[in-house]
Amino acid sequence: MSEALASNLIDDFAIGMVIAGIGIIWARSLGWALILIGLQSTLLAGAALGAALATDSTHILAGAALTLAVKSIVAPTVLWLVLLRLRTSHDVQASIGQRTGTVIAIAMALVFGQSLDASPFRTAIGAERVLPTAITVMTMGIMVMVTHRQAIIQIVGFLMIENGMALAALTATYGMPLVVELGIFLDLLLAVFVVFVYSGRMHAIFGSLDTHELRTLKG
Amino acid sequence: MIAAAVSGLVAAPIAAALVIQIPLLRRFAGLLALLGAMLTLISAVLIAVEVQSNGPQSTFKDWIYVDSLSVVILVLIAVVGVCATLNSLPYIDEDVASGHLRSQDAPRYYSLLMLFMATMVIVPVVDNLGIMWVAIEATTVVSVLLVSIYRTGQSLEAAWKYLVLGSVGIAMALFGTMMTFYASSPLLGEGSQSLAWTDLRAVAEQLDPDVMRLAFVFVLVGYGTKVGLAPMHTWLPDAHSQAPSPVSALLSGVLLNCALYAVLRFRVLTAASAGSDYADDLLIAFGLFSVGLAVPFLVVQHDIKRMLAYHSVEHMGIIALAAGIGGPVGLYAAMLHLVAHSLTKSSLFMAAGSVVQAFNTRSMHRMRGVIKLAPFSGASLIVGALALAGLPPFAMFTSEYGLVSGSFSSGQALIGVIGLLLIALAAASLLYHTVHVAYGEPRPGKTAPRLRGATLLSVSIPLLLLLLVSIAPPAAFDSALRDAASIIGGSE
Amino acid sequence: MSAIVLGAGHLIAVVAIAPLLNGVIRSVKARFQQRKGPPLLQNYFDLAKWLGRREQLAQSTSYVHVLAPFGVLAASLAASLFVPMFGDNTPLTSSGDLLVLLGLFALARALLAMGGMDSGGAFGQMGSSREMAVSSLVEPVLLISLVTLAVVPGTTRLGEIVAFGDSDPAKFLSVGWALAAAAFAVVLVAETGRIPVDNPDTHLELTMIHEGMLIEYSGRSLAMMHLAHMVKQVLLIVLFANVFLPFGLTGDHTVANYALIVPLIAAKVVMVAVGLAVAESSFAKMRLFQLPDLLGAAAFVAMLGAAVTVLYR
Amino acid sequence: MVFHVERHGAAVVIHLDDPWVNQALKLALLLLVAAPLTVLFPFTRRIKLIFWVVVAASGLALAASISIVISGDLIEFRLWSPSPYAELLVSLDATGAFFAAIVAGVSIAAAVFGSSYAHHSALDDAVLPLFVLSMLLVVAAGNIFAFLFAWEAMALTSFVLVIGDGTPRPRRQAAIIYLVMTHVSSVFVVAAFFVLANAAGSTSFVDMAASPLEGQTGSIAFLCALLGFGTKAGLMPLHIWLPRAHPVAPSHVSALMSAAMVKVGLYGLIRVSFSMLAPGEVWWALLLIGVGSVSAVMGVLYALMEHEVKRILAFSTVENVGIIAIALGTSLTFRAQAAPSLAAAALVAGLVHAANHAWFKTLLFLAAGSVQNATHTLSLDKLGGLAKQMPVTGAAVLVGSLAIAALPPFNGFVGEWMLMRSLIDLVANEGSTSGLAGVAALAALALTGGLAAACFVRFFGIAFLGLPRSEAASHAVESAAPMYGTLALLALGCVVTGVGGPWLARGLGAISAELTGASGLTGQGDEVLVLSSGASVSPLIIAGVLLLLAPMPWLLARIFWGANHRDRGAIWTTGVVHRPTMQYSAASFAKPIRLFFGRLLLPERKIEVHYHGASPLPRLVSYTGRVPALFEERLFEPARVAAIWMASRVRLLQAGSVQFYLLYMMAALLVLVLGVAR
Repeated sequence: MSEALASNLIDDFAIGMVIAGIGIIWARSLGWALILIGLQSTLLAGAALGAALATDSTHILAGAALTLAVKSIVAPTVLWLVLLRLRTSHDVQASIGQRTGTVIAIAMALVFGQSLDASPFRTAIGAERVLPTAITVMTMGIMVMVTHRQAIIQIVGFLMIENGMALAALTATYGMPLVVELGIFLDLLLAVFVVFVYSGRMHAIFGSLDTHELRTLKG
Repeated sequence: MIAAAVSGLVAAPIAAALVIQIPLLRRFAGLLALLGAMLTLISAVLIAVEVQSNGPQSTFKDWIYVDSLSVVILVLIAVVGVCATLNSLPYIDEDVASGHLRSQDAPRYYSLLMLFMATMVIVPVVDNLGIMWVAIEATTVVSVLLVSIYRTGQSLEAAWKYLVLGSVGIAMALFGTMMTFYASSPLLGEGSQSLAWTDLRAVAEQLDPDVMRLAFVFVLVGYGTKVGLAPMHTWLPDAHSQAPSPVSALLSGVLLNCALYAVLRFRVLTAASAGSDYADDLLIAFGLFSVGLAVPFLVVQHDIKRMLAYHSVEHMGIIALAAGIGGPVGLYAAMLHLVAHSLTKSSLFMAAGSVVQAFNTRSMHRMRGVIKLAPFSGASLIVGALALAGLPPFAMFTSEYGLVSGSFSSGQALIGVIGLLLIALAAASLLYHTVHVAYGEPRPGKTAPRLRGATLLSVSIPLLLLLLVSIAPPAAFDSALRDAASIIGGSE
Repeated sequence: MSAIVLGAGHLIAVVAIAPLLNGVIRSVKARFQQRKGPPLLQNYFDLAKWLGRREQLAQSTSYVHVLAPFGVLAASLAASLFVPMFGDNTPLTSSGDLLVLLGLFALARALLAMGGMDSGGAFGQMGSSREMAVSSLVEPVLLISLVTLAVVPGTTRLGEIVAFGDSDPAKFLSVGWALAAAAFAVVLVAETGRIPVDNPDTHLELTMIHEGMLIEYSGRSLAMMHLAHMVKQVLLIVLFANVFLPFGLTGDHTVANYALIVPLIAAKVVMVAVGLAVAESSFAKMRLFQLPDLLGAAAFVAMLGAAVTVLYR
Repeated sequence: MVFHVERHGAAVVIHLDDPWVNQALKLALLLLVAAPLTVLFPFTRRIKLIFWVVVAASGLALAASISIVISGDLIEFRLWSPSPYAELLVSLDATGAFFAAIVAGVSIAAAVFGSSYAHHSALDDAVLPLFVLSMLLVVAAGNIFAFLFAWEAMALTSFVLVIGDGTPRPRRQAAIIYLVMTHVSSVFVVAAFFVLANAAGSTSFVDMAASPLEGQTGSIAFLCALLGFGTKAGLMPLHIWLPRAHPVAPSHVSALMSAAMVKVGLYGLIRVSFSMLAPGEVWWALLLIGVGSVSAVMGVLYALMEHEVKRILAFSTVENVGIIAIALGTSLTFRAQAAPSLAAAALVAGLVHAANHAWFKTLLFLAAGSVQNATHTLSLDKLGGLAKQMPVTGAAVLVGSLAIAALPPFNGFVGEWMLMRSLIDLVANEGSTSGLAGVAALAALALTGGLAAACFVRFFGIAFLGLPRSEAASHAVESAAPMYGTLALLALGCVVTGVGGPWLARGLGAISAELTGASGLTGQGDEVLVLSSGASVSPLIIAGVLLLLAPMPWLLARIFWGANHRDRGAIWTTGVVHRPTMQYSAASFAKPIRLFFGRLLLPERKIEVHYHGASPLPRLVSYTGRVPALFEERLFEPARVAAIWMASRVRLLQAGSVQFYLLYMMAALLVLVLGVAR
């Protein structure tokens, strides 16, 4: 397809990822959050696909496939399994309210869109807005980790950060070398596995997944 | 030759980790682990000899690149690794006996220990910064499992924080790495060579400075989290205090070095492309802040392992400070301090570990008169503390002297003096606590724990090595440090 | 040679005069108190009597008690060699100055106090304690007041100070001089162990300082101690008479000249002594713990004198 | 990459063609390094070989340094270099050699005494030579690294000696306070040296002396040096560690610390302010004079308030350091006023007093040790009458007390005479500010003299005169030969250096030439000490006169009244039976002074009267009085509390919530990113 079309495609996917991120912050049920992160990852894969088609480079294609496999299928599923296994409440516990969070998220999206100029990132395919978008997604992920309390949704936030970076990598820098990509996904899998183990233990010890239980080590 | 050594380096611990899981061999887990660690050490030494005699080496189609900087880090990992494994034998037995550790967890512990070592030794020998990132992230995942080996709430908490903060931080580092790739790919193409240190180093001057600046920021914050630079250090005291003491020794002694190693590599690239002042100012800022922030936590501290952990924060800050001050003296001092800190801190953690087991508490208020009850542990605590406080004849005195003299000769006198003042305060509080622990009147009815040979060896070997490099540093050691310093300095 | 003669002269004179001068003061006081008082020469009789007596020691005393009187007397006598008694020259000009003089006084005092403490009786120790406390306040005043005189001529040798003062009274007599003299006068009272600081005529434990230290002494030791005390007294008086009022003292060292000078000195000394007696009889004994006010005032005056001399030299 | 030092291994090789001074010094250093090995073997430990090794080494060092002090030439050799930018360079000039001589001399006495002194462990024995070695290395240091290395080693070894086995608690506390204060203070030493080195462009002391620093940076260097070295020397208010740490160590170590180590601190001050700083502002000097005066007066006052022998001695060390500081300040004032010969005189005064203080402070601390051996207590109120049971010790302490009270003809007097004379010159010299300072310092010095006399009359009178105040004291016996032999020799030294003062002072000509470029003395080689201002004194003649006059009364009385008859009787106590408890106690002796100086000491007293039920007669009246340690309670304690409070506030950052930790990380990232994006 034509580069212009590809770049528009990437832009749209990126915007979609931001909206998904806002959705995650808005979401009040862990289930929804998991679905939305899966969606976001799929959008990322789409963006990757776009980049791959635009530059017909195979390893971005592989990256897109891995993203689809690991981030939008495996990771959400594992976390879903945790929820099922532990039968805890699916309500999101956040330290700031639904609306405030969303407003802040949107504000962040706008601020970053402007403040952080993309000058050093003249991407090969001219998707100018992509890097600010990527950083916005990352920051939203951090926001989720900071404001939300359950272990599960913190991991969701972490996945958002990963998505943001992957977006930046894919579009801005042709993606990483394949070996590195493989390593990254391997680590991601391991991390998710560790989370799977820990959330089990955490529930066993504290009877919930609320990370506010984890505040005994001080000073 | 070098290929064989490197493959031995990585293969030995992994093999050990696997063999340990064979049902019949589980009860020899400790010894097998020790064997694996020994083999690692041997290969590390072989590599070191090779590099020091014939200069930097690359192999495996240039995926592996070893120079003096790598060698310093590598040998430290191997030595401390052996000592920690040796120290684990009595430590884990004791824990199993006292019921702190489930007996079926012991083999798991040793396997994880070996994997941990494997992931760590990969870091300094790979040529590709991307793979290096993967290895460092892997160290996080593995060591997290080691931290939570006791299935208590607190160890879980520490592990969780370590995992979350470590992963987020490392993600930042990944972003920085991507930017480096972005900056280099126009010059080197999209292949893996665009993240290969050797190739990057060659074209470093042509990398886009704006991108490299941004990249270095992300790398510094990202790897800085693993280094334990304030304010990203918050996971460190928890993890280091909750982990089994041998693991604490590894975490504090060498894992921090691995992350710092990554930062230093990136510093070279950034300095080459965007001018050294930029990177150095950031290092100085973080270093000074880390030293300063550690002080209040050291002044008021009850948990001996947390105290040691905060000292790791402080000393990583010192190394960053020295590296940032730069110049031949500053960089040499940084390397010397790095070595001295690894040896001292690992020995201290293992000594503290035996004391903690003997008194069954980590609170220094309930830990008195160690030198009367357990003379060896008490004495090594005191010696380690004096070394850590930078008193002669120990090497940290020389390195801190180098820091100040470097700061003056590079026109950053005030930074040097402020740094030294903070260091002195930290050291003073360390001495204050340690002296009370070692010399106080022991609680009535406390009985002397029996000293295991393995503990004695594992605690005293690093101290003896420290004395060696402090008083009569071998020529090879000196030249290795010089080369490492010149590598960080950016002059090949 | 002449130094030895002069030195001998100093020693003989001071030993000979000291009891008499003390007698003078006592009888003047007696007059003021409407008493007849002892004869002028009473002190000589006392000394002779004590020298003849057997000596009584407490069991607990050590050699310090026995040797102290020799040291005290020797120090006081040695001090006399640094005081310009006859005119503007001292026997040991090059080997000492006012600092040595004060040092010797301090030596005598320290030995006296140690002797007083040796027996282990509370009175002696009380006397020593008070003596040392008072002297620690007195010494700065002595020093500063004498230094004030030394600043302008730029020498610390008392003889040269006298010579300077006599040759150039205009320079010598300054505000600083007046203040120093006043301070020194106060110290004179304190150092010679008189009312309002001490009371030489009583053995009432609440009041006594000097007598307390001597309480265990008897026989020859007591004689030496008393003599030393009187020597010190006469030296201080002579110091005041000659150094603060150094007029008509210079001249070549001929017998004729001495024949002129000595009576003048004698007159001044007696005047000072009488003044001392008058002062003593016109005050009441102070409580020990009010002394800092008196001596502190003296110290202040002395410092003021020195400061004035420094600022308006 | 280039370093300014090329690394070389240990290089203490004794070449036979070296001058003997080098050889002696190197041999001494080697002996001291090797000495600790002798505690490893039972036999050598039993014969206390280590002490005799220390004696031998110190003897060599003493001989070498004395010859350097006289000849005034400089010896230099490299010891060792642990890293490319640092080497231990030994270079000993007259100034350093003078202090090396003090250190060596004191350590000879301490070692001989220590060999038969019971209050110390094998570890103490092993560390002693290293302590001596580090002190020698400090004064022999030729560059900043060597100095700091030895300086910190000195702190470390003395800490080990002070803490011993860490019990009882006060000992531990003292050791910790000492370690912490000295460690923090050394930062200022480092700063001072590097400021100077930065200006001189070299870290070698010779080069730094070649281009002395002046002006604003000079003031910074001076203040840093004052803080750093003042702590080690025990100048108020940085002294608080000293009266805690010195007394708790074994007596021979106390002697080393009090008589030698504080001098090493003063050496640093001299080295910086005389040879590395150009003649600078007058206010440096006046500041030093002020600090010295405060230390002298308050030091001796606190000494008077103490009841424990070694604490009295420690506070008197503060006093004497203050006196030396006054001398240095006076010399610096003259230096700033470009009056080199007067400066030289004042400097020599300070040095002479430093040497003499080494004599009598060693004597007194060692005597305290033998008293402790004999009576197992050091509290004045449990002692008494020791002059009879321990005649040699008693006589030695008597001499030492007279000497430390600066009474003629003992050695304390010479230095104070020169100092007072210099101050009088300062008053007579032009410059009204310095003149007034001189007057104040004179008054302070005179006050100090009087109080010191009181203090040591009390010390000797309570402990050695009167009646024993406890069982232990009444059964005391004279200590072993090496111990009282040392004391006797030291007492002799106090007399000899007293009457030999002129020769000693003239012997320091090389130093005053080195540091002030002039000689303060114009005397020829006879017994009269003549200052350049013309003033003169002759302790020898004074001593002769005293010796001549002392027996006179005895002689005359014997001639005219015949032999003296003494008989012993009871003490006169108004008739009641005398008991030792009737004696004045240490507290009651000091009471008048406590009241006279109440405004400075702020003493506190509490009197409780307990009655039998309703009866008006008191059953028991309890009196408790204490003199607060002002600087500790009004300055350091509040500072400590404030620091702890602030620390505990900062610790709230680590509140345990991972969300907050993430925020910190992001804050850091955000600040940097936005900082870069600009």
